[in-house]
Amino acid sequence: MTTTAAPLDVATVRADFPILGRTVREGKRLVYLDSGATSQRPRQVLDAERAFLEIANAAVHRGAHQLAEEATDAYEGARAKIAAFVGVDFGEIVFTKNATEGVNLVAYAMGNAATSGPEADRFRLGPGDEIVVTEMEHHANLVPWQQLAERTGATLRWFGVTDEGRLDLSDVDELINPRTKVVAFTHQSNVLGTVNPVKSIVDKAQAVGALTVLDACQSVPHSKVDFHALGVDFAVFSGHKMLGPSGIGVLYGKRALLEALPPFLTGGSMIEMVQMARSTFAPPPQRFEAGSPMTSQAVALGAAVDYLSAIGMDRIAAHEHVLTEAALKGLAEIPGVRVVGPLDTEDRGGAVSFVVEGVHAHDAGQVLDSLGIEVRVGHHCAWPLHRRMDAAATVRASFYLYNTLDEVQALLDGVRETQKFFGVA
Amino acid sequence: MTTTAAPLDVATVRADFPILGRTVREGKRLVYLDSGATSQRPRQVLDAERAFLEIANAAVHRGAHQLAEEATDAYEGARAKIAAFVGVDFGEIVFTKNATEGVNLVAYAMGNAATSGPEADRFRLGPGDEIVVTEMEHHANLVPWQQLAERTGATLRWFGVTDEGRLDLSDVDELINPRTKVVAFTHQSNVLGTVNPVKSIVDKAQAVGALTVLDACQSVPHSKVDFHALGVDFAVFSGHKMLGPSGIGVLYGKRALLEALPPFLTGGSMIEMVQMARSTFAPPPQRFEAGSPMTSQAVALGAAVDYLSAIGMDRIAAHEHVLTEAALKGLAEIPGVRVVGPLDTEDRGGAVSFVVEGVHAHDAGQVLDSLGIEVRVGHHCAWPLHRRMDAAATVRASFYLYNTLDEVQALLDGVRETQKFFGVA
Amino acid sequence: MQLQQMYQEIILDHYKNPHGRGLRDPFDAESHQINPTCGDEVTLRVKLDGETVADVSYDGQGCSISQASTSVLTDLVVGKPIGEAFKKMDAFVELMQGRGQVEPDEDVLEDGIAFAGVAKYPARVKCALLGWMAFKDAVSRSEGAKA
Amino acid sequence: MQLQQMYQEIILDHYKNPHGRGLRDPFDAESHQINPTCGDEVTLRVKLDGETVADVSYDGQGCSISQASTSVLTDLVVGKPIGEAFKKMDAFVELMQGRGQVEPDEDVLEDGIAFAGVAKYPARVKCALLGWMAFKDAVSRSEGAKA
Ligand SMILES: Cc1ncc(COP(=O)(O)O)c(C=O)c1O
Ligand SMILES: Cc1ncc(COP(=O)(O)O)c(C=O)c1O
Repeated sequence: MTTTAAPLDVATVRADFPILGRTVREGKRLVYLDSGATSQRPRQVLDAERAFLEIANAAVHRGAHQLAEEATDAYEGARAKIAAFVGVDFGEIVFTKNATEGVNLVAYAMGNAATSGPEADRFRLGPGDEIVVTEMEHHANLVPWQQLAERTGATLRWFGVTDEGRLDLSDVDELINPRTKVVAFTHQSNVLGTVNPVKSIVDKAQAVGALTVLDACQSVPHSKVDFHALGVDFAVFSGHKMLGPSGIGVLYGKRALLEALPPFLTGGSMIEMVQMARSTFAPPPQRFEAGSPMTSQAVALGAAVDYLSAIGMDRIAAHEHVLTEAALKGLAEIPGVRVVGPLDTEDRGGAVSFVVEGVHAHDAGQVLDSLGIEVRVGHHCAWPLHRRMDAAATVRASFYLYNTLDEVQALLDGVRETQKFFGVA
Repeated sequence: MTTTAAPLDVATVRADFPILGRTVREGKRLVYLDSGATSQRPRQVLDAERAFLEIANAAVHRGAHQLAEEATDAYEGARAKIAAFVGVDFGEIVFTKNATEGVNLVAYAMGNAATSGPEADRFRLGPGDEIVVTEMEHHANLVPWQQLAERTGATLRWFGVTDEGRLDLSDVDELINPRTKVVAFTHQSNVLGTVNPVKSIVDKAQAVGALTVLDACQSVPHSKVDFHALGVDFAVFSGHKMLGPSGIGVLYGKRALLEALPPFLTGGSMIEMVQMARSTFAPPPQRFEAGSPMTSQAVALGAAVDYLSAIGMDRIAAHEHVLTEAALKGLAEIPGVRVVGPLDTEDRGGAVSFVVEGVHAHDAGQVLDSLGIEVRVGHHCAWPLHRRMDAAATVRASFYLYNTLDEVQALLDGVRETQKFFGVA
Repeated sequence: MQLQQMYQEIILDHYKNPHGRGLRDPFDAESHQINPTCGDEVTLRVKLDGETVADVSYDGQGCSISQASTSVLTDLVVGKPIGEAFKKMDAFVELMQGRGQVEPDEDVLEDGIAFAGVAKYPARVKCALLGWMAFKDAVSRSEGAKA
Repeated sequence: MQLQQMYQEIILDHYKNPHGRGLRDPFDAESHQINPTCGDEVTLRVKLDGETVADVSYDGQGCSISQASTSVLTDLVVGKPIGEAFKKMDAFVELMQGRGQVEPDEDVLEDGIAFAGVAKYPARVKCALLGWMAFKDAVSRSEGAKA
């Protein structure tokens, strides 16, 4: 990938992130390589949230006073920004507490179609219907579908993964068939880094009338993503992985689908009319935002989107590309290290997972941590994928806009140090 | 109610809340009387959240590095504080995004008992079973039960409300009967202020083997509440109504019940073991916290609980008692004003809702807003209750520890001004 | 004072003495609209005569803004061709959603220009539009019934 | 360096040369335990002889800490009365959950005292306890089977 924009000025970026100045374990400089789990927050995002709370905090949508007006404007203004950031319309964005809730929302709402009117027919599932996922899904985009299958009697099926860590599409025409009701898959694997061919899967699904649900948790924070261009029906991502707060996620849904989708969580703010015995529901997005929302968190996520946009998603992607390439090259040069996932940077994001032969991931992570290098160890909520790749657990380094080539070098040195410590090299 | 502790020093308290220093509408001093909808946040809570984000932010429970350790300690430390605050054990506290999610969690998990093992038998519902609520519920504790009834075929029944705004318990022995599976009711009405006799309802429910779910949204922020002493099976409350952040709520469940309750949201962090075809689940509270949690929000809610505890819930309750008494007395002296709810302060909290005869609540709210007085107008997410009380909409003033008698006076003056403006007095 | 800007005399007059209020027969279609935040409701009937709005009758409960704007509505649309009525509706909606930045045209909106101040209060915009939503819905129903 | 404090020689020795490893017959009960965050697992069998732990055999995969602590476990409990074995377990659990504040008793825990440094790393405590949880579970199953 090439880009004509000037490269990212990492030093300037880093200065925006207070936490990157701290040390860990006996004064080691913090090398944070765990942004795939959660990212850090720049001052601009922290300041925006605090300013909102010190000036305009109030219950949104429910109040008629000035604070409530200002709070509602800030909240809905954030929705508009976030919608534009992923190329969709204002009313197609639903705020959830995290991406996991977003997937559950779609799965449960489909289950609720059983007791809804004819407008919800296309969401109805039962015995004989099929739900398709992949073997590289995060548990968040797997377990809710297992449960939906269990509740409705539908059958769960899945795409396999090749030895190289790519989706095995050889049986796509068998897997996506007229019985298929939903195809739920990840845009970018949080373990392998693999970027999946969204458009071609969506085309296959559309051809048989199946809905598509995209897990965009690892793509939206790291590159320019346009859900309208991708053509997916639903997509989810999380604020905390893109410089925003914890406690807020986003569900995108095509307008016509959201309009027909039955509610999931019910309560205040999502109703049209309530009587003791029954209720009717508001149009989307309100229908899917029951209770007091994540007000300041939405505002802060809006600020995160501003921050990312000001730098430019293309420059961020290009920067991560350089880091990923250096990490893959460096790890390839260390004997006894096996990278789990594509070895080149083609259609590949910046999650680099690996096994140090003879050293358990937990132990490797401990040595790295003692050097100040914060990576994630385990199955990264993708246990079936780890079984498939024949790794009980892996070490994962994941990069973001504030990481440097120096930090990649620190990781590589740390891996050698790990081998030395455990006497395997 | 009497208390021997020194009264609250409101001026000192107010200085902790930055937003209270602002003005609204052409320079009017802000009189914030909408804490029943959402409270404001003291500097101490804002600082605690920011410090966490600048020092120890990381994914909790999933990481082995130092940041992850510190973040996990902060998150679980907050759980311990909050558990102690409401008199329960550490493992009995589940974090949700708001109270609404908490009620939905219990309702959906009960629905999921249909496809769970025998340990979930006591949660199973079907035709012939009854769910009991009350006519004074917030939509959050009504609509989820309507929906559960619709999904399972169970019957929804409810307690009425007297003209005085008290729960009508005359038919309690008919309503709570051997067919009753759940009794869901509010501790303190967000409209009437009424405090319900929890213990006696719990006793009746226990006698027939029904579960109890308490909506403690309006009680926990304003008085000392001990769920173990009350004997309820489940209870919910929200962070944003008790000086904490939006985006975090709490579900309390008796340990043995949480252990038997099927999961609701599924995904990462709530599993024990995941295979492609099926999964098993972690013990509580993790089983009910799918996905990346509201980390900094939990930390901030812990700080809110510290702040409230340092002042003392008894002193806060006593302070609000004084304000409520003054408001009730003052409103009673204005001809053409009808208070909806108990007219005395016996078993009554600080939500004071009223109708100004001849002036719609929206219009009254607008006049008050023009004077800087921020109240809530509408049905306050309790539409059936408003129908019962023969009010299309009411004006609600709700008090908290930072409100003053001066502000109550401003409200009373504002109501007279409203009457003058619309020519009804 | 801001309050007077919002509650123009015209609005208070229409509120106290609403025009065309009460449900009347005959009618082609009826619409019932609710404002879910405050429970305000309006039931509105439309009688068309070819392409002309022959009568609009309504009943409901609500704040001064919603009641007055429905009263103004009847003045604006009764006796007008549907196309012209919808143009007035579009102009009124544009005014209300303009946050106080839209300059109303008195030739089109007549008494409706009094609502310019209301547009500065986003929480009240729904009130001002309640009757208009009912009108739009009722016309489309009566056209649907005829088609 | 902190790392050496955690990975005491004793731990690395047990990891490289585990004691009593492998699943053996006969046994009274078996327990399978998983660490859900990393997928580590242990299968552990217990053979009781009256009130005495006659044999413990196990297999599994995991990090040095989980493997070494299970190896130490067999040294500590095999041949001991159940009551004494459980006392050792309690002492080990207390040590591991003590955040580095608990002083271990070498008379009770023998090689187990090497895990004192691990207790400072909360994310690793589960690893150190994995085999012990399996032991506890297997004993209660075999007692249950006999009762
Ligand atoms: C009595 C009562 N129950 C439930 C709720 C819902 O709380 P939340 O919106 O935080 O979920 C509220 C507040 O809105 C309330 O006052
Ligand atoms: C690919 C992927 N999907 C889903 C999730 C779940 O996101 P969250 O935990 O924010 O709900 C994550 C991150 O944990 C992820 O990396």
